[in-house]
Amino acid sequence: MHFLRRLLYMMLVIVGVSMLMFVLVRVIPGDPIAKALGQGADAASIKKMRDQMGLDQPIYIQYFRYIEGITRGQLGMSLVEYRDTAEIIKDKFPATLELILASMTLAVILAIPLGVVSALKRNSLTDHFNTLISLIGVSFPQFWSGLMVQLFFGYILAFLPITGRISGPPPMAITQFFLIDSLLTLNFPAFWDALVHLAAPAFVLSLAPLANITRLIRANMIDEMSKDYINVSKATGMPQAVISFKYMLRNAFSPAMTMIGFMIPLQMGTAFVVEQVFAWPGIARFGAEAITTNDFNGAVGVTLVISVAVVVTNFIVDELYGVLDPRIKLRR
Amino acid sequence: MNDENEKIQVRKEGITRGLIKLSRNRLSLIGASFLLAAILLALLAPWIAPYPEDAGGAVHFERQLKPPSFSYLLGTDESGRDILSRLLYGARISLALAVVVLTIAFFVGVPLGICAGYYGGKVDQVIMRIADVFSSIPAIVLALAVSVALSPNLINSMIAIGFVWWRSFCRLAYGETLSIKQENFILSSKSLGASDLHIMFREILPNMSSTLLVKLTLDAGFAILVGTSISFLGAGASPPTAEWGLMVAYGRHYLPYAWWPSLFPGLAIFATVLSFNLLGDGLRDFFGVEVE
Amino acid sequence: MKRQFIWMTVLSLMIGWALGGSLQVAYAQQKPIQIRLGNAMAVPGLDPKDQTNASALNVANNLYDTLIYPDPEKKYVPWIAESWKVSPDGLKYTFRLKKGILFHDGTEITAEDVVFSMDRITTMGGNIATNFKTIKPGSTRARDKYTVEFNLPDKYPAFMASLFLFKITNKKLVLKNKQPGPYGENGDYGQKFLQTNEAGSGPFALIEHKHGDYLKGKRFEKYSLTKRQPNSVDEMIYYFIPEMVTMATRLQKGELDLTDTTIGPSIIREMKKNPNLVVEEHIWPATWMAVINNKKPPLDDPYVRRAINYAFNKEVGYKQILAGGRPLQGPLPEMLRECKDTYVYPYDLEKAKAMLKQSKYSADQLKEFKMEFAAVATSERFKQIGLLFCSNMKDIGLNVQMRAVRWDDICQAAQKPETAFHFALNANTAKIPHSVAFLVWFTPEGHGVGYPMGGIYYSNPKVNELIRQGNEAMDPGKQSDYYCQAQKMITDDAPVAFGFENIAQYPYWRYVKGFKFPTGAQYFEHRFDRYTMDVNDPMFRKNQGW
Amino acid sequence: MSQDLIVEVRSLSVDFETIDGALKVIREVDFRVREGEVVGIVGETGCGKSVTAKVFLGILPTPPARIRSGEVYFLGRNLLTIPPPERELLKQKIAYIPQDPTGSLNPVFSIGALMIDMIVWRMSGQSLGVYLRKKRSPLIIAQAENHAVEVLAKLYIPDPRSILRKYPMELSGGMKQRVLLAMALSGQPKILIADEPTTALDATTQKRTLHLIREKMEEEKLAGLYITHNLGVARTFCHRTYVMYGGTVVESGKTAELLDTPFHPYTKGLVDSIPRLSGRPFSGIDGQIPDYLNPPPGCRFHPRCPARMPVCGQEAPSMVQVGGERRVACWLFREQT
Repeated sequence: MHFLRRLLYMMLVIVGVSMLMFVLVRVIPGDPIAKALGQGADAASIKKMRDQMGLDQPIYIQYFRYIEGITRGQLGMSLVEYRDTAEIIKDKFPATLELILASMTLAVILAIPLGVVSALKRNSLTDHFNTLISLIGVSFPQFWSGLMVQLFFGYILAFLPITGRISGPPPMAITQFFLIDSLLTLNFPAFWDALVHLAAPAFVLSLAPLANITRLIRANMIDEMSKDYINVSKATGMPQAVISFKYMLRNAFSPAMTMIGFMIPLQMGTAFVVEQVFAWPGIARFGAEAITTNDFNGAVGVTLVISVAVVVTNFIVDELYGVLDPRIKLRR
Repeated sequence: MNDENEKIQVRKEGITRGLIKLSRNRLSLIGASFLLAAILLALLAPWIAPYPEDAGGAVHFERQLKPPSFSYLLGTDESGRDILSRLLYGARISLALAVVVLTIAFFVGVPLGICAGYYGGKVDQVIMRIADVFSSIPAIVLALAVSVALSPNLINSMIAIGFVWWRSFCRLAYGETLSIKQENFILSSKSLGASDLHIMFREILPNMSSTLLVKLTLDAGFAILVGTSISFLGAGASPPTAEWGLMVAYGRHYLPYAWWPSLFPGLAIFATVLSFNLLGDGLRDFFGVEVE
Repeated sequence: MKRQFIWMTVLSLMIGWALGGSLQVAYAQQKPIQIRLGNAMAVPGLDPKDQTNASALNVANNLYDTLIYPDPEKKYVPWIAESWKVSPDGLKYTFRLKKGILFHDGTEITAEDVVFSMDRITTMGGNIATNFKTIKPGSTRARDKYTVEFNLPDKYPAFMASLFLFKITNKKLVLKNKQPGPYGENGDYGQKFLQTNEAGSGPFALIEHKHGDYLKGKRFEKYSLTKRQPNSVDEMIYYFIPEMVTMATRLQKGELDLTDTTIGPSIIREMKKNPNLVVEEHIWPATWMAVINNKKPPLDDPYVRRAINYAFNKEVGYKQILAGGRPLQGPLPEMLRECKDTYVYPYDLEKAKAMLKQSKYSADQLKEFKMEFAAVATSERFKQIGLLFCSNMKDIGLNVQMRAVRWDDICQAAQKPETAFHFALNANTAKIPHSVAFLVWFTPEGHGVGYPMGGIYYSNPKVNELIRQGNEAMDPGKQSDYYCQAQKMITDDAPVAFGFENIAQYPYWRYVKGFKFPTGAQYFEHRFDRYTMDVNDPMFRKNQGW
Repeated sequence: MSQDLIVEVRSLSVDFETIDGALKVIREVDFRVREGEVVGIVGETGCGKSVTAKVFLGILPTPPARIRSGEVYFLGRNLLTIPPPERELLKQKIAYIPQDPTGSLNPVFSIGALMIDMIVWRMSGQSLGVYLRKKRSPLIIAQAENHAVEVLAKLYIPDPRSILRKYPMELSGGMKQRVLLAMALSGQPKILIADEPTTALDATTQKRTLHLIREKMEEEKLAGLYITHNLGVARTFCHRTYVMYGGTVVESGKTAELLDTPFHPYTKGLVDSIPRLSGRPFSGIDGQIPDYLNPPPGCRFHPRCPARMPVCGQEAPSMVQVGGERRVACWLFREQT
């Protein structure tokens, strides 16, 4: 029941998004069709094309046609790449997903020890240091930190590639995740290749979530410390390691789960800049181009996909939260 | 027992207590002072900038990409303009952006949030669902789309970001209202027949002021981040405006041979955002409020 | 039961891995000779009817082929066409095609295809069409399987030269893939198909195109127009790299073999130090000019326009922003210019102010005008020249604001005098080696074409007449005479702010052989069927992993 | 010190560091617990009972707390000075029942998980490595689970196996308290420290739980340290009792005597207020517990003391023996020595 309600509500939001974006891009000035037909296209053929794409009908008709198109798995022709936006997204989404997942994993892995340690060493120098770090982490303009990473690791130390996802031939496509595919096909050169390409953008992208998660975990850990159950487990002689990294962390981490959910939209947004800087062939880069070049189908398509991703992740995260923290399950 | 005749300690009260807390938090003091400095520099830019004309249309290709030196403390950019001067003028833009964005966001978001929280039911549903729609699109993406729709320029990008930002204030105000609504003094003044408007804006609003203040401080930084990002992507300020994001966008083309045109503007953004965060963090502890 | 499952999975996994491994090995064994070219601009679409930017032209030249081929001495030589003749009145061009020239799908090129290609261009429009404006759809005929005849309504001396842009397209293939569209039984004329596919007969066949990322083509084995030399290129890869620096770094790292001309002088200077890199420098036959919308006040006043020409500091432009070059003498690049003594506006603020005094607008009035200078947002050099121009204008009290605009928007705006920008920077490259290609923009014929130059809207009856006479004149000497006078007149009216020609710098690795700088028909320098690689050069082995 | 002593605390002083300065919470507290003896600590809430216990258990968060002076001996070893591993080992001989059972069980783990962790840890002799290895072996886990079941069964918990699968918030308060007791007793403790174990429970459960605790302590021959503000409970439960006020021990002695003939004015006050205990305790004495930031000079009770004397405000009285077990810190009883 609860599940169904959530699902319904998800649909609602997504429809809302599609409407919002649809209206937004359709009011963009300038005639995209003239561009699509190429310069010097005569008025007649432009008119024809407009009719063909139904741009002269009232906006709500256009909207319904668009939705109907979606049901057929079409998102309309992109004026940037001259093919159906759905195809483009199919091609480019894995790249973005790989990037974001990598960054989030990196963030979580680093955040847990940082958070726990700075909570245990509360008000110590380490702690202040960590707080500062976490504040710094969220203060970087990622397009700039991206450039600086390129400058330092790409040019000065010259051991990371500057841009792109891979320089050699890509591995045989199975999951579309280069790291995984290359491993499955024992294609280790490609794996290394993909890895070094992934490293810099993933790192840049992970800074903000790393900071936020560390911060949250620290705060929660400190709350947990004052809980009676800590006293009891201490009194029963349980070792500090188990207490802080198992008992407290489990309590402290489940709220962080939701935080991670909230981070996803931010990450998707940040990817727009990061993929630009690192010429990462993902949907974010395409989306940025589509939006800034009046490619209305591309723009709506990408935004739609992204917001679906966002909503779904939040949904999953909530469910997971329930698993990690029985209190939630019981409350339902 | 010696400690009984130690010197009498006085219990600190209210503000003094807070101030001590705040002063203990050196970081936020640093942040605050940097911001103050930034604002001053921004205001005084025309008088203190070594080459004020460089912030405008002036170009001096004969001295393009000169590394930092005594005459050009932070070097010159691809058109031979003094980077320091442009940074100073850029500060005006970034701060203005923060102000504009937050004003829009505040005056749209907070009232909506309070209404939703106060009336509940249908109003709540409608407003908050809309807020959900907005918050399921990443801020940068939506802002980008809006500012392109309004035809890209500095002002439009500010408006666009504001248009995107209201949602988070709405959420915050909504949550706060829900909790404050339950307080006795609200119920009592309701029973005394105070008008809804009075309750919402004379009684509920003041009670979330500290939270909002913290939120404003923290978001100022992020607003600047989004703003510069949008300019970087080419949907914001257009040349020759001395906008920090734009400066980085142009400077990047001369890496690694000339690092200064992209390094310093980025540092400026970073420092500003950081100090907003430091200050906001301090205020958060000061008021003991939680703002996600 | 459970066990079986485990075994199954283990087994299948192993097979999968083995397969993958073997594939890897297979890949490692065959090593084609690649040429990897760095391009700044992405190719929007592959349709030969609108090769909208340098990259597109470049790619089209390798995927498609033309009736004739540019040649330094004879101007052009037979190619798909083996011979041709022009009717005495100069209105009918008849081409005889070679037999047995194949499209990539193996079908033979016939007159039908040529007719189809021309009709397609003239019907659909698109920026290539501007070179064949006068030809009516349907006026082109196939006399027999191998004979085509083009019928021009009036004389067009640049016709032959224009054919360099006329890419022969595979009729059957296109029509097989047509979609419903506005062109009657031709549907969409295969527009959708040709955006992402290729229907050509060029030396290279398309393998794949990842938009904004790379375009891969492999040598067309049955290509018969150039014979294949040892160590010639098997695979061409265009990488699209908008960031100049990234391009430079990838070249230096050996991830590219050569690049286009976008790398800035500052970086080229570094490259010249590297003995393994060659940097070719040529005066690029292009006219850098600030297009002026002659319809918008105060720019409708020749005195104002002259003033602008005097105030525009060209030297800074080509010396400090570009890699070098020379000021433009009139509307044509040196390479194609008939007369050598056209006037060059020197940088002279006094003269400029004097001119403004004579204009019909008072100084105060002039201050009032808020004018816009459109520079292509994606080009650093354009934006810098824009800034230079604006500050130059400030010096004589003209208020010009630079706007970084997308190329398409400039072209679109140019289509109407009201929308066309006051100024738009343009570097008009000689795609076809003929004056008319440049002069046409200064006649009503060029007005409102979706190209920056289309936004000039300058018209001077005398000029029109002279050009017409030039076109009519059959005798080359006479022709250039007329053109020359026209150029002088245009220069005097200053319908644009004349800029400069620049030095183009082509960096490439020492082992790349066969670069030939074309004369006027640009973008043929990267016809990769003429390129060979010095496979014994250690750098080659290193860069291509041999 | 004599052998039968299990616990001896000597002149313990604890401060709490706050931004206002040091709160002088515990001052010069002494007490001792003999084998098999149950000792009570009574006093108003906030008079430092729990803090004392926490110091003993070594679970007082430091900072903010700071131990200024004193020794805490358990089985003859000073817990404040011995190396941590040894302390941990000793701790296993201490059983602890907290005040609030609800907060004292980790909400996100099942009872089973918690108990098994604890049991396995006890098996693995202070070594994390051993612990983790053991945790991985299903055999050990099964053993531990069985042990857990026995322990629970000992406390008459119905269907222990199902309890192991339950999460804390699925259990009643009394049941939680029993589980905690079970966990506390699952080692071989020498002493049980109960910090107002029943205050959070309703009256009937209180009785049953108390009974249970009593029974178990006798079974296992445990010494006990029972902290409460409820004199009634203290009377029925403790052989000896310490009365604390404002972080200092003001009087001690055999519970019965002490309650029948209280010497210290404060104790008197407490005893007087027993009838009116229900609801708001200690309404017998007006005024409230001292501000630890600037505690009253001299005797900390003197501001509220009916029998106040000038000297009380100047110097703090020291503990004096008044016959047998009785000791009291008050100027009224100076001459009796």
